[in-house]
Amino acid sequence: MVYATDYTLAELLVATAAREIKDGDVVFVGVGIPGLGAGLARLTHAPNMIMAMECGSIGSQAYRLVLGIGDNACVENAICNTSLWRLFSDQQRGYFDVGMVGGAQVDKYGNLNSTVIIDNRSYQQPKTRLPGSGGANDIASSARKTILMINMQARRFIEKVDYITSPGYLDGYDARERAGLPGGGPAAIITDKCIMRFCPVTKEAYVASVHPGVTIEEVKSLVSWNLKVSPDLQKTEPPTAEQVKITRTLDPEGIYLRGGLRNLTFDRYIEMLENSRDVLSKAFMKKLYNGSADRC
Amino acid sequence: MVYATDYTLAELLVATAAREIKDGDVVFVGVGIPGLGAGLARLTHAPNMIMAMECGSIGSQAYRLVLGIGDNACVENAICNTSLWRLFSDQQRGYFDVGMVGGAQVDKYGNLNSTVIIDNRSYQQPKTRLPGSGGANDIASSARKTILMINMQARRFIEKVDYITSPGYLDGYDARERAGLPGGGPAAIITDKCIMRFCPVTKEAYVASVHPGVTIEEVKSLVSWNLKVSPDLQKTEPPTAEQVKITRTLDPEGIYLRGGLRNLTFDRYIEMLENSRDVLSKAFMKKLYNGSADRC
Amino acid sequence: MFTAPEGKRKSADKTMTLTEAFKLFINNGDSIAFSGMGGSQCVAHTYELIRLGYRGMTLFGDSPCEAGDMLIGAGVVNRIEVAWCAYAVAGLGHNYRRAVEESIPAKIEVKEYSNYTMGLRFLSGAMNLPFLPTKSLLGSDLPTYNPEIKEMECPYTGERLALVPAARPDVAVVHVSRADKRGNCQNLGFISNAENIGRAAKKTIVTCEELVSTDEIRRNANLTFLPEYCVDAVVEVPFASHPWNFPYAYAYDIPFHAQQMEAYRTREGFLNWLDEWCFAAGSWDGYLRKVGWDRLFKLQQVERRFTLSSI
Amino acid sequence: MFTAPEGKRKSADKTMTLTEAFKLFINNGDSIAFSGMGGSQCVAHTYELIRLGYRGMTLFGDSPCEAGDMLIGAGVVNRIEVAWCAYAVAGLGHNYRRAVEESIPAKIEVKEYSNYTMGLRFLSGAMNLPFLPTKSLLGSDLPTYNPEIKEMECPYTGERLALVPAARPDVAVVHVSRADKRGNCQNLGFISNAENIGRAAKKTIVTCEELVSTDEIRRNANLTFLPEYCVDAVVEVPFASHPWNFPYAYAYDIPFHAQQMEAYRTREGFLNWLDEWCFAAGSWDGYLRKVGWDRLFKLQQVERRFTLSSI
Repeated sequence: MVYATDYTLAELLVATAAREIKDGDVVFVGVGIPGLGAGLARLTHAPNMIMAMECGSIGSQAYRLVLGIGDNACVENAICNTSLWRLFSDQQRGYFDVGMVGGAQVDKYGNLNSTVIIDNRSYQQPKTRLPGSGGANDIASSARKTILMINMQARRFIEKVDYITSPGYLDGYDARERAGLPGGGPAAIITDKCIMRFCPVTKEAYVASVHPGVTIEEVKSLVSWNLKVSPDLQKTEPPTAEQVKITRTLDPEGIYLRGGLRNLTFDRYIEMLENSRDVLSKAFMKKLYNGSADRC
Repeated sequence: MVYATDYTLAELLVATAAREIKDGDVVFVGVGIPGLGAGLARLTHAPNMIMAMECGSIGSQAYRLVLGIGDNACVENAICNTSLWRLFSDQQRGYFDVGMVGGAQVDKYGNLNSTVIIDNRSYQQPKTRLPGSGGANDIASSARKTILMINMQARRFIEKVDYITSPGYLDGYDARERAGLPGGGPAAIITDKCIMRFCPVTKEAYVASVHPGVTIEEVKSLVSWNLKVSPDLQKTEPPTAEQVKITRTLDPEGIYLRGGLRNLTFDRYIEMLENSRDVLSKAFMKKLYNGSADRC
Repeated sequence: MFTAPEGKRKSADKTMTLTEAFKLFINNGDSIAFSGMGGSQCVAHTYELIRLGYRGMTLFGDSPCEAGDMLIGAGVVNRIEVAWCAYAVAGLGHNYRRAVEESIPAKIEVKEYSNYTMGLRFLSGAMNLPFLPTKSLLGSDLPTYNPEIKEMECPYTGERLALVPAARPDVAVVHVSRADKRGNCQNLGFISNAENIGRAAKKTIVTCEELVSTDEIRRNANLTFLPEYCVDAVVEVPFASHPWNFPYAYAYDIPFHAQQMEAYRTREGFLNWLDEWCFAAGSWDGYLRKVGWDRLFKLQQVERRFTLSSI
Repeated sequence: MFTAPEGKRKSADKTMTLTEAFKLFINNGDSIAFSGMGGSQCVAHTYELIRLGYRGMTLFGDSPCEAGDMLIGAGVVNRIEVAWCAYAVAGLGHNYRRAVEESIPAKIEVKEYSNYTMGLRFLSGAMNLPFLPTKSLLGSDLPTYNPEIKEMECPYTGERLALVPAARPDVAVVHVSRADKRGNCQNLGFISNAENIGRAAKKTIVTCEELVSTDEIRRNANLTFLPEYCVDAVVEVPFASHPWNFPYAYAYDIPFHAQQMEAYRTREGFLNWLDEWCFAAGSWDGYLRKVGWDRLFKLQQVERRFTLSSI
């Protein structure tokens, strides 16, 4: 395993997200960094992974960057195109191993808020109206495990979120089970500074590893509660050279990796799609025919 | 309109069933005489009729006799192949205009039994175990109107059926509505002797017409309650020559019309299918292109 | 409380023989459900279950024919939750009748629903919900004799609703037009309750008329009604529904079926049939050889003349 | 009590223009729902509603983008029942934010659900059931602020369930890959909630990328997710989802969308956009001409390179 020496924080996060996925997992995928993580996993250690997208598409094999949860990339070479209700019912049935969820606020039990920042105002007329749950509540309720992705700021990591959009462990201990939620709850919070995991008993988040160059003091300063730290604190594993290379292939214009949407011209975009078709179809063929996945 | 002079009782019943169907109706169709009725309607006055079959097929245009509710004839040239639950949900939603139901016993409120003849024994160990509801209960519950088909015998037309498999008007008056049933209930009972309809207020069955050659006394003798008769009693309209001709084309071996299954050899059967493919596809083309249905 | 059941077996190649699949995933005493409705019946599967000598099983079904009547007659099943059991145009379910009326070969327990509400029970299981409401069954005698059908007043509208409990069979046996080795299933023609039976069950055995490549599945992804994560085993079993029809594959062999039904009128007739067509034939291949490949080919060929599908 | 609503309009030719369909079936104050999820958004339809000056509408949606944010900004909709509203990768829903945070252009009423439970609400309406149960929403704050989400104890298992009420919009607007004149609808690619929105609504307007013959529908009957009896009107509207993608038809025009989102950051920017792209353009054809057919053709052509479908 050759670790990359030259990589960005975004590329580290993509690799970290990818590592939460096992080969064969059914993964409820969104877009952005988690989506890239899923794409990366698919082209490295998890060739048999199945991506489920909210629009109702299952098992796509897209030769391009996924630009939305109902992008054509989601149906590209899919094994099944179905309805939203059916896809989410399959998740409620327990068929989805991993779900990736984000939010604007998180608390120590992994409850997420992506609905409203109330901030001394009201739910009806809040300080900031966020987009809302979308499928996040459902993923957090029913996926076998969820991976939360959120950047660290003291106003984001708070004792009690303004609104629980996506349930984590609620008040900790067995509160989640008592509420009747079928899914396993959060397995990790991947942040821009560290990875947190959850105590199996109290269900409180603790720091499991800090990213290269980040101190535990910095992490603690960005959390508004007294954050627990693993006695066996690790350094987050950096991405491998292969992971970085593939990540850049997946997002050649840096739309997610470098916020590159604003400067994307139509011609560059069409060119990106056409190149990507050729480059990624080759990458898939190589992986699928020479790699560990059975091609049947 | 030229009425047939030479026709069987079965052919009369087929024509009578066909007349209950309006052009454009969505009809929940079974097999046998009612199925032939639907097929006849489709090739005469109701070219835009849509047949729904329990297996999940909608709008078939079969160039052969339908030999089961999941026969290939049900999917032949269908407009939609779907699931059983979806088809029945569409019925519960109110999309199906007509449903045809049969049974072994019926009472004066059109409640049907196709489950058990108890006859002084028990539900668990009855005199005769019948096949059961199948989709009949659902059709009777939710179709906008149902047409019941049952042959007359005093032990079949009884005051109270042993078991209500398919609800008619229950105890009459508004009992059906109070039970919460969404469909309109029975519109007619087509028997081998007469057609009964239902009083709009009491919901009790009365004789609306007797078939050619049948007396009202004979009808009354075959019913174990004091059967009401319309003051305006009609003679059942005989089939037209065209109806009889088409009916015979639909069932050339008389499988339903003459109980012709028992003597059907494999070779005659294959030959029947092949002929029927040619004859019926021509009949459909003639109807659809020259008749009243838009072909788009 | 019911927690989400474990996912199905994960493998890029789930193919095996029918016997292997049954031995691996079906135990005596299990509850089982089959796909099909009229056509597409699981006939090969019924014969195999009988041949392997299973006992004490519970059948969840909508309107089973062979999979109801024959399994009862052979003593495999002693408890059924169904809407209907017979052979439709071909004949009555004499084994079912003998079991209920005369306890031959044994007493069976019967819980009755309608086709729709059995469909809802499978849907409910597929959705991991303990029940679903419906407007069927109200006012009828099905709830009178089946205490598992409950009624409730809607908390939103006050209207009356019947409730039916989820069906979650131990094993589902689903026969489809085509599947790949991973278990992605596609049908040409109706789906019956297959999509929900396959999801609701703890273990799901898929058989297909034709095994195809995953690329072929991907070319028509809108046809996939059961994705691989619902499936444990895949077996290619052509003509698995004979004498029934299978859409876009072969026509109904109703003359054969009529003959079979004639035999089933008596208990001896049925047992002789089993001896000859199930046990002596030894396997589904043996059955098909006995039916005759020329006859099967004719059923296939005549079906092709009716086919419009461009897929 | 809710009784089964009337069936839809019956006709062998339901085709008309978008303006005709809207004027015929949509009234001020109606509730409305649109198909699509990310891609396949009903964009042409959103512009047309705004152009026709509808007011006082309620939107039922899962995760509407244009059909949520623009209708709020244009003052068409003053009440929404949704799971989410923004433009995903392209940007935030500034009109939605302005309405909630600052009552610009007007106060709106919001009832929140999740994507799945909005899907269940449409399914529930499609099934003519007053509610459906789910295991989503439990433990979260969605029920805290939305009293229409009820909880119940399962009468079979005792487990906790959340209930959501049926959504039965006055009008559904469903955009599909192809349809015939009668209203039989087929999609290549995902279905989102279209199959249930189209069934649940009292009136259903279908638009399609391509009008096809009924024979073409019959050739692939397994693709039909909405049969004609659910449909009142059929309109052919190619590129109706631009700038969004439509599966197997055209790629996402994300550079266009990014530009549009930039304009929407301010209220003036949004109103200028409407003036230019909605009112001055005069019709969806006008909008497409303004986008440029060469650009649209490129989006279509690049999509073809990714396509495997054999249909």
